[in-house]
This record gives sequence, structure tokens and C-alpha cells, in this order.
Amino acid sequence: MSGTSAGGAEITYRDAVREALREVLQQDPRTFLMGEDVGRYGGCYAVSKGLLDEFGPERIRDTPLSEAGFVGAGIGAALGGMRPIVEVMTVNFSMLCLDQILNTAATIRHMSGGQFSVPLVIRMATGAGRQLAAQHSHSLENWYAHIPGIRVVAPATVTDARFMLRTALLDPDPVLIFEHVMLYNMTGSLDPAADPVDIDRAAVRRPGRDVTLITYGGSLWKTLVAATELAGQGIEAEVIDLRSLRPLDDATITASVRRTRRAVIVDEGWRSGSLAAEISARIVEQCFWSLDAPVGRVCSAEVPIPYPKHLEDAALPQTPAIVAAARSVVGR
Amino acid sequence: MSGTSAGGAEITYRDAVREALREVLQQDPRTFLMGEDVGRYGGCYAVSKGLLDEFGPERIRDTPLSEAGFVGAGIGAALGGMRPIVEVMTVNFSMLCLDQILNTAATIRHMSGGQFSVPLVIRMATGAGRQLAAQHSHSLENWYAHIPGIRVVAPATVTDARFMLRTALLDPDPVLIFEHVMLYNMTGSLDPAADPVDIDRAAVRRPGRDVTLITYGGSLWKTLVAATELAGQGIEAEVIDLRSLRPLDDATITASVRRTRRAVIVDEGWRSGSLAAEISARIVEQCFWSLDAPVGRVCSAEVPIPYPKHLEDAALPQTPAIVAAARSVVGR
Amino acid sequence: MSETSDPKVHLTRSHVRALYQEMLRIRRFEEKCAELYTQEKIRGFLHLYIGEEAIAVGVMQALQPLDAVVATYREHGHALARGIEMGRVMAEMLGRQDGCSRGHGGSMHIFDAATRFYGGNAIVGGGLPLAVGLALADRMQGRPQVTVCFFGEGAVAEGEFHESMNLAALWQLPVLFVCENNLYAMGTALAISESETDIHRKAESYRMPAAAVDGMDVVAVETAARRAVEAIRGGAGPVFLECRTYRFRAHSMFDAQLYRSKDEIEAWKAKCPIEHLRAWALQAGSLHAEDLTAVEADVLAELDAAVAFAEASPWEPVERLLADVMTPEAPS
Amino acid sequence: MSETSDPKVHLTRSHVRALYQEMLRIRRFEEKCAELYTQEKIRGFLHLYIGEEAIAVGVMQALQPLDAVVATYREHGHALARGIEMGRVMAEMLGRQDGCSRGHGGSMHIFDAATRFYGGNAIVGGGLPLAVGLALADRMQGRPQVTVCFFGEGAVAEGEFHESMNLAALWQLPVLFVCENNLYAMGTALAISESETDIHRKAESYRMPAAAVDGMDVVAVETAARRAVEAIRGGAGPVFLECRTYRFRAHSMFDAQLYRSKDEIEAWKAKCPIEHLRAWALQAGSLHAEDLTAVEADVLAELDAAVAFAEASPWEPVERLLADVMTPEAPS
Ligand SMILES: Cc1ncc(C[n+]2csc(CCOP(=O)(O)OP(=O)(O)O)c2C)c(N)n1
Ligand SMILES: Cc1ncc(C[n+]2csc(CCOP(=O)(O)OP(=O)(O)O)c2C)c(N)n1
Ligand SMILES: [Mg+2]
Ligand SMILES: [Mg+2]
Repeated sequence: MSGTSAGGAEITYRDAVREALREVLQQDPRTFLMGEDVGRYGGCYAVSKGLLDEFGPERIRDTPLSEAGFVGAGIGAALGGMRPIVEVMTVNFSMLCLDQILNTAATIRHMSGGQFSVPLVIRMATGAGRQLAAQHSHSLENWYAHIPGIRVVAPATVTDARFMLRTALLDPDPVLIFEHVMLYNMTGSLDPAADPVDIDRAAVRRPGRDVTLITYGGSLWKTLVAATELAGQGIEAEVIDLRSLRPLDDATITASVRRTRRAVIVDEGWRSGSLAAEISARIVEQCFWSLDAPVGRVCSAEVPIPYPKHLEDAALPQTPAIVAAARSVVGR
Repeated sequence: MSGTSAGGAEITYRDAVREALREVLQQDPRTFLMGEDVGRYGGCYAVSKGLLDEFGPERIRDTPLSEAGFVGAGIGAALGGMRPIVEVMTVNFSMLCLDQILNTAATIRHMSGGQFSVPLVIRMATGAGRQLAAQHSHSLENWYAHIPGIRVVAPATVTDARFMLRTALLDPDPVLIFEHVMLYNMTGSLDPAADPVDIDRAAVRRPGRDVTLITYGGSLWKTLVAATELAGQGIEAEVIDLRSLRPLDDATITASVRRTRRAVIVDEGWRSGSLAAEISARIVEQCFWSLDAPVGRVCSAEVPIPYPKHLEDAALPQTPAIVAAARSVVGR
Repeated sequence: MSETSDPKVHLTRSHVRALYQEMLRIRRFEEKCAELYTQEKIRGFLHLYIGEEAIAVGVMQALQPLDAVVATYREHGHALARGIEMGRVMAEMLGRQDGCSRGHGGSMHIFDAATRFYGGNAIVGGGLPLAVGLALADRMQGRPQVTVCFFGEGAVAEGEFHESMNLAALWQLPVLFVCENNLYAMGTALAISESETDIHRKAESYRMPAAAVDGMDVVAVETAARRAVEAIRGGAGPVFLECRTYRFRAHSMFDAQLYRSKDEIEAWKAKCPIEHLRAWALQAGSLHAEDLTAVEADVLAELDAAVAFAEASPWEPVERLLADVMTPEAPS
Repeated sequence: MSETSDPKVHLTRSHVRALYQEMLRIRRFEEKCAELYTQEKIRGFLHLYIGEEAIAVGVMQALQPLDAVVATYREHGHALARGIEMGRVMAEMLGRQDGCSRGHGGSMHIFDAATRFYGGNAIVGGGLPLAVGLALADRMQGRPQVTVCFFGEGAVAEGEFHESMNLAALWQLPVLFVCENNLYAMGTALAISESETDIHRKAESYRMPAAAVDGMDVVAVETAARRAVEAIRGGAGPVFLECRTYRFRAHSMFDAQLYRSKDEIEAWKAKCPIEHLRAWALQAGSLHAEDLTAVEADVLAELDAAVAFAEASPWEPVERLLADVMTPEAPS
């Protein structure tokens, strides 16, 4: 997999996240990274390797296994004037701190009548593909994208991995960054024009006129492969990378769908209640009269993700299913 | 508000839930009720008042404030041959036990290759309307309805409150029952024909030909009022009470929408990522060619629910908004 | 009244008067709240602190203006003792725009940036991680401040308590944990919620210094709090204070108090912290009868003004429903 | 080897041989797993127990067939020592249909109904509430069974640990909590995760009897476990056992072990529980050289057969992807 955009420097997604962390840690003394094994171990996915030596244990802060405790502490530290970056190893574990995110981080600004903001960034690994089975493989971005009071982004390219963090830290409200586990090893070239990046807008990663494929995170690359395949079959697919899952960039989506008149959403979440459902509902609300076919969804099968490769593959959205869904809405 | 169906005995929703509990406790010695203040206090919403005296503290088990602990203990007890009914006071607090529900209760059957089932019932209060503000008022049924491996139901009538529990307890898999806080004081008449009830099927609560209004739980009654109002304006709305949120009863929904060709979903959850989005997406997938208008959604405003009555009212789906949405899809 | 050898508590006439007045302010304020509740001017959950005033008042004496406070849903007393204007607190109770949280939160969600009062948290245990983070921010920024965190003995059973205690002790953070042990969590007596009922002994398992103090004795509380805060400010790490107390009223306005006896309530009422201080002060000659009359008059005047201010305050306009969900000046 | 005064541990030749053989089975099994991992026949996360075998083997000696076991993601040793066939465990590692979880779970999710082996839980701390519930079910049904719950010292920081300890102690449930203190949670040393590093002392704060034992000494573990299980079965309530041990290998197959020194690892390897027992048994004359050779041969034969069985086992057909999400015979 290669996340190449323009002709910038080649870098892995993992290194791009690390460079982003280094930069903000160097530039803003209020910033620190906190989470399980971010320091001495170097990060569960080796993202923060080397940062402990550079910034010391106060700012690269290893925590006990206390997700609610340290995420809550991140909220408190943000209220106290710091700019914490909290890492939750995997979205499945974030169930243990969801109370703090929903009931405090997302809510305190409203509850306090606008007195307190929570300038906190939470990074989480998400997604399947590494055969980690039923408790380490889910994609629950949709749940977070449901919560008023927070912002949710999903960098799919090395450029977004490299530059979204800085913008997220400038945000006075909590920002959740979802990093798909299958992207860390991906190499791509940094877009030199991307800095500073907005984190609000979707990006058209491939223009096309026949159908709009809407996706984000790890599924972007499968979708681009599908688009290439479709092109070989005479179908020009436009591929939208949502980038921001909350708020959703309706303008980019509707502009494209009004033009292509057909849409398929590719989302690694379980189908029922997926983010894809929300996008489908919005497309219907906003583009109904332009639609020439029902909106398609390619999502994960509704099963805790199984361990064996063939079953894991079967559970997740794959290129052939995307191609098939696109062909089906295009009608050829 | 009155939840009247056929001409059975008058009962409040609260008493209906209590009678359901009494019945299963009497009939099955493996059954017990566990949760915060279910015993000596009589239940946060007075649902279990009197049961401690009748069944004793082992079976009406007051727990410490340890949501993860006692929900997890409920899962373990179910695995160990009991039929626990666990009460979580309010859906907001269930964030604290979501790990146990998602990562264990819903998953263990699959992870174990089908060896272990979890015959557990979890009851939760949900919803707003009592001016309980930003940490006690949410409707997160959509999150639970997203989880493979569990069943989610929402009794909206006294009959369902009375009879769904028994069926839920017969289920070998976890069943979550959501009770809307505004329903407890509602009086209705028990449908004598409803016993035993299925918990899979949606119910048409009002037939109509012009538009299908799809809802569940606390919003059913507002929707029925809206339907009456619409009838006064010459629009005959069919009202579907979903009853089961997972699985969704596609057959009932699509049969209705194919007939009325128009649909509005009323859902107290926040709009983005709501259960309404899923239903809208399904309708588009299954009835696109029958639709004469975009599918409408009436949901809660995306704000932690505010305390003052006028703002709480403004945040929630209300009858005028339902009427307006129905008129808009009907085009008059 | 306990004698104190601590030089920091000077029982001057003016100090004794202040302690008395502060407690009386809370008492009269809450009695008025109960009245306004029956008039339906206050709605939602209302948790009165009556009987426990010595704790908030005693502890607040030990704080500096820049110290931080985290409290629970039973926090009117803390808000008043911390110095938030009574009118603004009352306006919050009524849900008015001049409420300290613009009326968004009501009784359970009092916030005030000026006094670093961070709620007002209705998730039991939810404030503890926040306190850890506030203290972490102070420590990382080299500020000599202390964060005080109030919570009930019921919260001790929550996982968030455990995680927060460990983090604070592990990182030696400047937090004063004040457990208000009023023997009940709603209807659940301490012996039904904790295997170790001697709460302050639990702090030892985190190697955190702890003491139990008579929470009905404002001077004892002040003495213990001053000692603790001095140690914490000196860099000794967190301290745990268990204050033994009792709520004279029901848990909230919906509680029939089936779980405790009238005798028990009467026995504790005989230890009323206000009566207790009055009797001692009169006997010791610190206060005279005319002081008491003057204090009562002051308090009633303040209360009348507060109610008038609150009732005159406008409602938040419905147009502002979504205004405080996100910070307006968010970038991009 | 520790001397034991407990009459229950009879160090007969056959028992010593069995202990030795059980530990060696685990060791050789896992060495083979490491090999199969490099061959990419095992994928995902693989956590080896090498060095810690004395704990699982020692504790299992104290159990009856109907007792229950709850373990973690580092549970191959527990599964084998509990008596699950090696071939079925190996087939699970390979993700095959004859795996004890039909291959759905892999290394981290071993389950077996026949031996009441309830996982296999990859959420740190997630198994503890389950153990409480299993014990509750046994108690409520009047069965004289014990539930053993294994977890690492890292889990002690989790809220679920705290809630479970309190529930078990409060309700005096028949649980043996076995903390495998191997000094690290991934790369986080105990002193970085706990303010109280003497783990078994934490049990005291729940009033739970506790002991620390040399986890490198299988006889010491067996002795302590027998004593504890006897007490628990006799109705004494839960017991906590801290077994002090060390993992000789990396946390998982992705760990560069930056956080600990070679010297430390070597020092602990010198305490190898298998070497230790061998040396003692030879010296004491309990085992002879030819016994050791015979055991080694037995184990290798069993292992070869297990690998052959596993490799011959079919893959679960893709058609069964959704088969074990819900129980098929669900009513209605
Ligand atoms: C996580 C959570 N669970 C349950 C509740 C419901 N609840 C509100 S107050 C309360 C009792 C808390 O008791 P305690 O901590 O002793 O404080 P007190 O009310 O006695 O001051 C309960 C159970 C809640 N608000 N949050
Ligand atoms: C809730 C949760 N947080 C984090 C992880 C990631 N993780 C897996 S194992 C582990 C270390 C656990 O250490 P310990 O409990 O001491 O057990 P050990 O691995 O040493 O046997 C961590 C952090 C997880 N699986 N679950
Ligand atoms: Mg209390
Ligand atoms: Mg460990």
C-alpha cells in the first residue's frame, strides 16, 4: 500500500505521526503525550519510539492501565491550561474511558455555560486486518462521531497523519484522532503544500463522474484500488476521503453526489448503525432528487472480528465488494 | 399521556415492569435482579419497590456503585447458569460498563466458537424530559443497536413493558431493555392477547396510507399525537413502533413504506449517527424505487441536554416538528 | 468543639462568626431551594447538603483563591463556601441566564471559572480523574496550587475512584481528596457497598496519607484540611480526608427514605454542625446572642436578594440552544 | 524447593513427575508456538508464558473438575494445565476448526466448556468481574465450587480490578484471585504503574486475605493454592494470591524489550521453575535422569501429535462467518 500524494518526501505513516508529535512537543511546552507504554516501550505500534529520550518522562508520560483515570486526567490537565495528547491503545479499550469522553470532555463546555473548554487531543488506533480477533479489531469511530461537543478526524494519508495533529491541538475543544492500524507501515510522500491543514473538510482523492465512493481511514486505499479497477471497466469513480467524521463535510459530499448522481459508502464499521448509515441518510436528505440509484454501503459483517485470515478478510470491506457495489448503483 | 391499547386492565408502565419482574422471579429460581438501589431504596424510579420484601436480598441484590463490576458479574452469573436481570440506572452511566457489554457479553459466544451463551437481561432507563440535564438525559440505544451479539428492545406500551421481559429471559443471548423515563408514570391497558409476546417484530400502532412514521420508546406517544393532528389535516399517517432495535424488523418497515411511499423517523437520539440514520439508510436500500420523497428524520438537537424546560423541550423531538416533517415529505 | 493545637486555625471572633455564617448561608439557601422545588421553580434532581455544611465550609478555609475545586451533584454548599455569589447559584438552580452556568446545568452542574470551581458532576466518581488532571497541570506548570476533590463514600466503589487514587499517589500530585462519608449512597448503607467500611484505610493501599475527621465539627474539619493542604502545597503529594457526616434530608426530592430509621436520623440531627458551633461559641464567649441575630439577618437578606436576582434573571433564548456545544472561535 | 507443612501437597514421585511434566508441556508448546509464529502459521498477538509455568501448574493442582477458570490473553499455560487437549489448543493457535474455540479466537481467546475454562480475555482486567459472577452463580445455586481468576499485576491499576475485589469480598464469594506479578505490564515496570508495589497488600483494603508466594516455585504455589482453595470451599470468602514471577520472553512478538536489562532477564532465568524443580527432584531422588528423559519424550510426542492434529484440521468455512454471533435456537 502506498499513500503517495504530491512529490514530497517519502515517509511512513508511523513516522509521520511521530514527526507530528515531535513538532508539537518542541513548539508548545504545554503539550505532553500520555498513555500506556508511550515512553519506555516506545508505543504499542512503535509510534512514539525515541520521544522519551528527547522529551523526558514528564512529557512522554507512561501511565498505568487506567484508561478512565488517565483520559480523565487529560481532561483535567486541559482544563488546567495544558495541551495534553492522550493515547488510547486501541478503540476497544476506549470503552473504559467513554464515560469520561462523553459525560465530561464533550459536555463540560455546555454544562458550564461556555466557561470551560477542553483543549485535549485523544489518539486511538482503530480497525482490523492484523488478525487481532474479537477484542482488538473494531471500528467504533461512528460512536464518537455521534457525540456533540467533540471533533473526530481520521487521517488516511501520511500528509494528514503528519499535519492534522497540529491543527487539532489548536482547537479549543476535544479532538479525537483515529489511526487505522493497517496504515502505520504505509509509505507515502508528504504533500508540501498541506501545511497548515484544515481538519474540517473532506478531500476528493480521485475525481470521477460516474459514482461517488465515500470513505475514510484504512478503507481509503481499498477504495482507490477499487476505483482503478472500475476505471478499467469504464466506470469513473470519484473517491471522497471524509477526513473529518464529526463534523461531516456535507458540502463536499453533496456537490459530488449531485454531479455523479450515485453514491457508495465504504466504512469498516459494522453495517447496522454505521457512520455509513448517517452519510446515506444525509445524502438522501440533501440530494434525493439528484439520485439515480439507492445509496450503497459496503461495511463490515456484523460479527466480532474472527482471528483466521480468511474469516477476517471475509468480515471486512474488500475491493471486490466495493467494485460490485459501485457497479450495482451504476447499473452495469 | 396514556398508553391504551385493547380493553385490558389499567396499569402504569412502572407497575407493568414491576409485575413482569415479580412474575419471572416467582417462576424461575435462576432469576434475580441486581443493581444500584433496586432493593432497600425500591429502585431509582420506584420500579422494584416491594420486591425486596417478597424475594429477599439475595435475589433483589443491591450493588455498590460499580457498574462494570456488577454488569460483568451479571455476565459471569449468566455463564454460570443463572438468569440475571441487571439494572443500570440510566444509560449515561452505562458508559462505565460498556466494555463489559461490548467486549464480553456480546462477544464471548463468537470468541468461544459458540460454546458459551450469555442469557443476561440488562434494563436501563433512557431519555430526557425530566430536566435532568447533560449527564442524565441521553438516548444511546443506537450505540447498543450497533453491537452484534446482543438484542435490544424498547417497550413503549404497558403491554410490552409487562411482557417483553419474560421473552427476553428465555433468550439465550444478552437482551438489553430500554425504558424511557417519561413512560414510568404513563397509564395504559394491558392487551390480554399479548402474552406471550415476541420481541422481534415491529408493531403498526396506527394504520395509515399517506406516510409512515417510524419510532420507538418515549417518542411513540408524541408521534401518535402528531398522527392525530395530521389526520385532522387530511394526512393519514401509519405509525410503526419498532419495539426491537436490534434486530430491526425490515419486513414491517418496508411493507409500510412501499405502500405509503413516504417515511419520517422519530428518534430521541442525537441526529448524527442516530438509529434514525440506520433506518433511513435501510429504507433507501430496500424501497428506493418506491419512495416519492426523501426520508425525513426528527431527532434531538446535537447538544448535551440543557436543564431549563424551554431548552430541553427545544432540544427534543416534539409533536409540531413531527407534523412538519410529515407534511414536508407528503408535500402539503 | 474540638480543641486545636494547630497554629493555623485562629478561633478569633471574626473567624468563628465567619464559619457560622458560611454554614448558615448554605442551610438557609437549601431550605429555600426545597421550598422552591415544591413550587416547581426548581426541577430535575435536587440533592440537599443539609447536615453536611461543616465539611465544605471547613475545607474551603484552607484554600487560596487560585486553588481548584471539584465537587459532585450535591454541591450547592461547596459553591457557596467557595465564594460563588449566592444570586448566581440561585439563578442556576432556576435555570436562568445569570446562573453561574447560564442555567444550562441546574442544581447538579454548578461551574465557575473565577473561583476555579470545576463542577458539579453528576456521574458518581466522575470528578476524581478530573482533579488528578487539574493537579497535574498545576504541577507541570510549576504552580503551587492545590486541587480539592469532594465525593461521597458511595463513589469509593467506582473504578474511577481507584484509578484516580493510584494516579495521584503514583505521581505525587497536589490533590486533597475529601470523602464525605454520610453513610448512605442513595438507599445503600456503607456496609452494603464496601467490604472495608473504614474508608480512610483504603487510602493506605495507595500509600496515601489519610485521616478520618468528625465531619459535624467545622473546626475539626478546618484543622485537618489546613494541615493537609499545607503538606500538599509543600510537595508531600496527595492526602485523603474522610469526613464522617450525615445528610439530614432525603437523597433527593424523590426519596421516601425506606432504608433508614427515624431514630437514626434524629440521633444525627442532634449533632447538627450549626447548632454545635453556636452552642460552643456562645459558651466560649466567641459569639454573643446579638451576633447570631445579626448573622441570621445578614443571611436572610443575602438570600432574599439572591432569590430576587434569580427570579428577575431572563431565560436563555432558545436561539442559543447550540451556542455552547463547541467553542465558537475554533480554527478552520 | 520450599518445604511444605501442608498435608495436602504430597510430593510423591508421581506427583513431582506430573508437576514437572505439566510445566514442560507448556514450555515446549510455547517454544513451538514461537517457531510457528516466525513461520507465519500463527498470527496476531502471541503472548508467551515462558518462565511463569509454575503458577498455572501449581494452582491447577488445587482445583476440582467442576471449578471454573478465568484467564487472560497469556493463557496457553493455563489452558494446558487445566487439561484442555494440546491438539485443540494448538489448532486454536492456528485458527483451525478443531481449535477449542473453532479457531475464532486464536492465541488470546481460548475457551473450553468441558473444563469450565472461560477464556482467554484480551481486555486487561476484563475477566475479573466475570469471575465474580461465576462464583456468585455457584453460591446462589449451592454448588461447592471455586472460581480461579488469573491476571497480571498490570491489571491491578484498572477500575474493573477494584470493583471486582470489592464485590467478591463484600459478598464473600468463592473466588481465588491469582495475580501473576511478573513485574512488567508490557514495558511498564511495576513501580511506574502502582503507588503501592507490594501488590498483595492491596487486598487488605478490601479485607480480603492475601499472601505473596514465590511464583518460580511450583510446590510453593501449589501449597498456597491448596490452602486458599480449601479455605474458599469451606466458605471463607475470596482469597488473593500474589505470585512473584517473570516472563523470560518479550511481552508479545513485537516487543524490542527496551525497558529492561539483559542482566535482569538473566538473573531471573537462573530461577527457571522447570530447572529448579528438576534440580531439586534429582537431588532429593524424587526423579531420576531416566524419568526426565521419559518425560521429555512424552512431551515431544504429545507436541508433535498436537501440531499434526492442528495442521490437519480444516479451516472454518466462510459460510459460518456469522454462525456463532447469536445462539441459533433463539425464541420467536
Ligand atoms: C455512575 C453513577 N451511578 C449511579 C448514579 C446515581 N446516583 C446518584 S447519587 C448516588 C449516590 C451516591 O452516593 P455517595 O457517593 O455516597 O454521595 P451522597 O449522595 O451520599 O452525597 C447514585 C447512586 C450516578 N449519578 N452515577
Ligand atoms: C484495557 C486494556 N488496556 C490495554 C491493553 C493492552 N495490553 C495488553 S497486555 C498489556 C500488559 C498487561 O500487563 P499485566 O497485566 O501485568 O500482564 P502480563 O502481560 O504481564 O502477563 C497491555 C497494556 C489491553 N489489552 N487492555
Ligand atoms: Mg453518601
Ligand atoms: Mg505483568
